[in-house]
Amino acid sequence: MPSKKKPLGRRRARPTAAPKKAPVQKSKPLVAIYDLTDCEGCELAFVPVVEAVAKTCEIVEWRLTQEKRMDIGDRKIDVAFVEGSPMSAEDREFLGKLRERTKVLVALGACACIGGVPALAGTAEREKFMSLVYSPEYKPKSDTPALPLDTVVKVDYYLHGCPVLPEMAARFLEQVLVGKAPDKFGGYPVCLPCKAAGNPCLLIQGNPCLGPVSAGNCGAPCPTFGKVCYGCTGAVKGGNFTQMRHKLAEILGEEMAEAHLRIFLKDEKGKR
Amino acid sequence: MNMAGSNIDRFVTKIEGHGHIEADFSSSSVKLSIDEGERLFEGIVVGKRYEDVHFITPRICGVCPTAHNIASIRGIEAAFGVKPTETAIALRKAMLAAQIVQSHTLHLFFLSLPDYLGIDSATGLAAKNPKLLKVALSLKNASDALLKAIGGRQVHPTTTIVGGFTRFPTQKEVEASLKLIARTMKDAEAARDACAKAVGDFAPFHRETEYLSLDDYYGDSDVLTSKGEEFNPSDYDKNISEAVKLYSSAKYGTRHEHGFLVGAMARQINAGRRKQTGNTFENNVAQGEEIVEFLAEAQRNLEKAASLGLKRDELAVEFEPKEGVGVGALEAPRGTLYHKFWFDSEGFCTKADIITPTAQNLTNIEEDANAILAQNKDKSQAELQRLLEMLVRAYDPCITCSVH
Amino acid sequence: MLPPIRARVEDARRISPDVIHLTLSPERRISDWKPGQFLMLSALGVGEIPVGFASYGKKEFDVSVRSVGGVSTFLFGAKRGDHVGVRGPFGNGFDVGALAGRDIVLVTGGCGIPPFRSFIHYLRLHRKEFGKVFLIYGARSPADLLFQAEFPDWEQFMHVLTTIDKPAEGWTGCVGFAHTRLADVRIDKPAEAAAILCGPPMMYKPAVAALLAMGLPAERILLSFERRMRCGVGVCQHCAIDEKYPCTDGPVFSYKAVLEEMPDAL
Amino acid sequence: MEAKTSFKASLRVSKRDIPALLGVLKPAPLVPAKERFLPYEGAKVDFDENLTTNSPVKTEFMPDGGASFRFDFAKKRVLPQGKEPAKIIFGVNPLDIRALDILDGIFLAKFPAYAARRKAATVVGAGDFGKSGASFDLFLHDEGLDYLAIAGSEKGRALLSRHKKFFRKGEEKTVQRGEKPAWDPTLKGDMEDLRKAVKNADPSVWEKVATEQLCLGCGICSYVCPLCYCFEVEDGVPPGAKAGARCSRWDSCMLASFTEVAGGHVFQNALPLRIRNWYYHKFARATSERGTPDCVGCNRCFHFCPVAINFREVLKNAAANPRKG
Ligand SMILES: Cc1cc2nc3c(=O)[nH]c(=O)nc-3n(C[C@H](O)[C@H](O)[C@H](O)COP(=O)(O)OP(=O)(O)OC[C@H]3O[C@@H](n4cnc5c(N)ncnc54)[C@H](O)[C@@H]3O)c2cc1C
Ligand code: SF4
Ligand code: SF4
Ligand code: SF4
Repeated sequence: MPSKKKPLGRRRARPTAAPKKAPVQKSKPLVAIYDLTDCEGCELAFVPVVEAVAKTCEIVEWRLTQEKRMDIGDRKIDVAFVEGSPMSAEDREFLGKLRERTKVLVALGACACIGGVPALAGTAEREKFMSLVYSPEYKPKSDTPALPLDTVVKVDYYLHGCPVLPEMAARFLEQVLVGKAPDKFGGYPVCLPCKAAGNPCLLIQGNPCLGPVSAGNCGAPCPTFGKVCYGCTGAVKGGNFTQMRHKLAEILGEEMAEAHLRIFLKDEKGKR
Repeated sequence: MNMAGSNIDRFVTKIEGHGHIEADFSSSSVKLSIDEGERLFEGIVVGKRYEDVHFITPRICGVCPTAHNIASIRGIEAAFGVKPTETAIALRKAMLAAQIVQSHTLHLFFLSLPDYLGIDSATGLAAKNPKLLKVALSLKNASDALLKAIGGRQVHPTTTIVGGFTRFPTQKEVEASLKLIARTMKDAEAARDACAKAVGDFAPFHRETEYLSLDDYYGDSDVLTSKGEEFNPSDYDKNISEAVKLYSSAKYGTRHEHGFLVGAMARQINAGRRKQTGNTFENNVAQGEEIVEFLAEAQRNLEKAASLGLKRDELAVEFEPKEGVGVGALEAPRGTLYHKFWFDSEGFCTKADIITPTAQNLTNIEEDANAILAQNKDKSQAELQRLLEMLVRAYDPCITCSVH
Repeated sequence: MLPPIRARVEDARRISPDVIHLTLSPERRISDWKPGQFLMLSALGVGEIPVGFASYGKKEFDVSVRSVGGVSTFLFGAKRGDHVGVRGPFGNGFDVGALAGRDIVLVTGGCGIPPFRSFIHYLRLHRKEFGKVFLIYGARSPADLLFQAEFPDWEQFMHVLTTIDKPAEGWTGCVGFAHTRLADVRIDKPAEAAAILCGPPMMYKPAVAALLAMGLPAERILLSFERRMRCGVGVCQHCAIDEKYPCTDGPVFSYKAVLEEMPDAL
Repeated sequence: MEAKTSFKASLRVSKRDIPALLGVLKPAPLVPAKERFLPYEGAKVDFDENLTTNSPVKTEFMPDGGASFRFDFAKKRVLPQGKEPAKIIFGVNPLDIRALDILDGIFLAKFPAYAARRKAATVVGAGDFGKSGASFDLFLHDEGLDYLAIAGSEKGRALLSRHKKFFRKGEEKTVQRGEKPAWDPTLKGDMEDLRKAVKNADPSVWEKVATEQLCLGCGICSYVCPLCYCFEVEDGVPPGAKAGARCSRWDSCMLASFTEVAGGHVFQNALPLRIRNWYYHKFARATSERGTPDCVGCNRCFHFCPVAINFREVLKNAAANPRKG
């Protein structure tokens, strides 16, 4: 009984949504690179990347290479990479403003993603260390520990690594520039490239390797060269931290195992 | 920008890290203030096992991580009494040399040379002198490749451990590296000549100071001073002091209550390869020359390592951690770097002291800046500001290092 | 993995805020496909994804792609005259032979409708072979109901029952998840009827329960599975469920087969 | 390669001469068992039959990140399949050769890049011929001080005749390669029983691996297995380059990302489910597809597992604990 009269759902004359043609983009996408408190290793790793994609985008701000800021008018920045951790009111204000004029904000490197090595000093430790390192009258420039960017502003993508791997950064930049949503890093652990390289396993030899819970996008340089992985490329998706802790505790003892995990990794609960 | 209600000018300089100059042009006094957040590495390493210490300290600086890495390792080795094999030492030296080439290249081409050539940035360099940019990139690529071949990664090495290495490069890799060096040598020479030409006779001021450097860049020697003194690097704390300044998150090195200079120029002066003229801008010429010297040094050490056979059983020597104190000193790209660690009997770090070249130079930079103002009274404020910025850059200060 | 065949985008229309409808003509003819089969659609340099045929015919065909991730977002920006790669057809599709003569209930939600459009095209050509046909279609919001413009045409020969998840302004139709509209389906002999489901993972359990309650037999409740797929030819193992490969043995399975051979699949 | 099981061979090479042979082979051979040869001097040349290397033989034919085909990115055209460089893989253990039999069956027809790599390679097996599969060009059957050289293909015969001086003629022998899978499931009964055991195992079997046996979910057991061949597809275009390749990356069903679909739903999010899938693939799905499990018993998965999970024990446990109810 095909009923023609009574529509069973509401119909609506349907304009075929959205403009038919996206406006042709004449100018190149604008890319900017900033740094906060950090070691600048990621920026360095970025030099060859930028060189490779220089033709497809315009680098508008990069303090390391420019004396004067370029005037980009009120155009928005398409992709901003921020390296390092905010540690002061000034930093936080800068990030807030940057967020407003940036389409895609990327945390570049371990410091920006999770606070990096400097974040190993928390608020309590900082007070203690501060008096060790500086004089009692000294007033710190920083008012927080090294914070991940996303404690201050919304971050669109995370490019982990200490330092970030040029190949990884290149692929990422290339993808955002073509309009492809970039790969999500951290789908497979360091053990994958490690085994693809045919390495003997350090864990089996009794060394505290974090390969099983760390993202393998780095390509496993450390285990390949016989050094344990510290997980500087971030945690692998669904990493089994409970078991990793057990295994590490066998090797290092419980307390040290925790400390070892903390150097570069946030665990499954986002705790560092 | 002129701060409201004061006659102090603050301007930001293009350097590695965050810092700015505060100049009071009316009274000719200049302060260099470092704004980077305190990172407290000397605290962070406390309580860490020795093998984590030298993985953590390179994160002080991404521009000279190898220097920090090796300095830490040498400090730890001194504390435990470890003597690595000859091959390991040769390879470490090659890494350090490559690090110096890499760091100098970045500094000269990205930061300093554009000053002399009157352009704003490295991108400007691409437009104005693409040949020179090619030279820069070739040197950067070569030093990256060397560091990667020996250290496993170009930033933050991973093969180096206390006692030696986890892996030696293969004979093939060494041969490839040597070929690469041979190919790059003419670019190094071009870089050196470009520096000499760019700086030319630029000498807006002269001021006498003391120059400090290790006799041997790997640190197996005394520290020499241009005043003819010598001291053992492990006595650094008796010979140089670090002062906390309330306006800066970095400490300021002094000796006999005055500033002193470390770095390329100091190394060359103490080695008798450069005359003392008191013109700090010559540091950039010295850096250019060092690019050639250290590329050759990397070559010599790689050849030596290869001739020793890169034997697996010489990778690393065995040792037991023990209670002790050790100082590791070496010539980092920007000057003498000291790492001192205290360990307990199980190899856990109980205390650390790190003195970076930039921190040592800070007092001298301020003294030079004041001299520039005093010796250039006829110049406009804008010109003076420019001179001051160039001066700071000529030192190649690494702010990240100085605030560790 | 064989390389894809190059295909030209003959038409590209955005048919909802996040779905693009492409008409593709491959440079080399691909084998005939059945409704419910799928192909691997790729953009060279970007990646490859499985999508269902959204039309039925010979040389040219349609696909509808929802922008959800890497490849689909890139394809969402495709324009007429662009080139993409196609590989297929893959999978078993709906067994139109076995469905002949029966009343059929199609249940879909979200971006599960494209294969049904292919079936509807087939139905139009072979209308006499089937009994009553109902399309139950749930979407997040009115704007997400794909192919609305074609509903009047479809309603000439079948029933279209729509619903949206949450009340929305200007929407006077049904509100609720897709399976709730099964109550409006009137079939004379449910035991002889068949149903096909294609939609988001969470739709299957309640919809199957409702169909069983209506009296449809498990062997004629067909489920089209969406799984991660990389090769389309039963090698890469991503889609495998127990001993079955949705890409070669599926993606369409009867509920009976699911119960017997992959009990944990839902 | 010849599918027959009985071979005649008369040429022998002394173990002492292997290093010299390796030195003259062209192209320079890949020696998966290199660790055991080094240094090349000396008479001690030994191939461990069960476990010669960390790397399974799939590494050569389905390498991590290997290109399936290349394309011109700008013109959006697939480029013709190039020629693969010739290589000699020397000292492949017999179980890996058996694994190659299975891999060939899966990939040769469906994967032109695999076929091209296979075609360009010369596989020289070594060890106990009785355990070997058929996918070798030359096999060096261990006979104490000597190897008996068994040619399995034209390529193998050509290699023998090119390097005549290393091989001396002895009396002709007939040797049998293993017909039945050499794999020993340590269970009574055959592959079909094993399949049923895995299918019917109680979920607690897999949970036990995850919790009591501390499985890390790292996937090492997949990477090192010659018959774990699941892959992820990734397009690689170096920045600024005009050409790129569609590459297959290794993957593992032990990883959470393996069954993730758009929108973030993960079908096998719990580790015990992923462990189950690993066993299911090898011992149930593969057996129902081809009659043999995707396992040759090389033991690598056990040997390289950081927490030493022994698959044989798990299988025994599965057989002993059928699903309740
Ligand atoms: C048989 C079948 C038919 C499909 N038909 C359609 C259709 O007609 N229209 C439509 O819009 N979508 C359809 N899908 C879903 C579509 O394949 C996914 O939305 C798409 O793969 C997402 O890929 P991505 O790269 O954009 O997303 P990402 O999130 O970046 O995904 C990463 C990768 O995971 C894989 N993946 C993610 N989600 C899925 C998924 N659901 N199925 C398979 N692989 C996945 C993809 O290969 C993808 O490259 C179908 C899926 C299957 C299995
Ligand atoms: S060495 Fe580390 S990364 Fe490599 S397999 Fe073992 S645990 Fe994994
Ligand atoms: S192996 Fe580990 S420590 Fe090394 S680069 Fe990768 S994630 Fe970082
Ligand atoms: S023993 Fe383990 S590694 Fe070897 S084939 Fe079987 S499952 Fe794979």
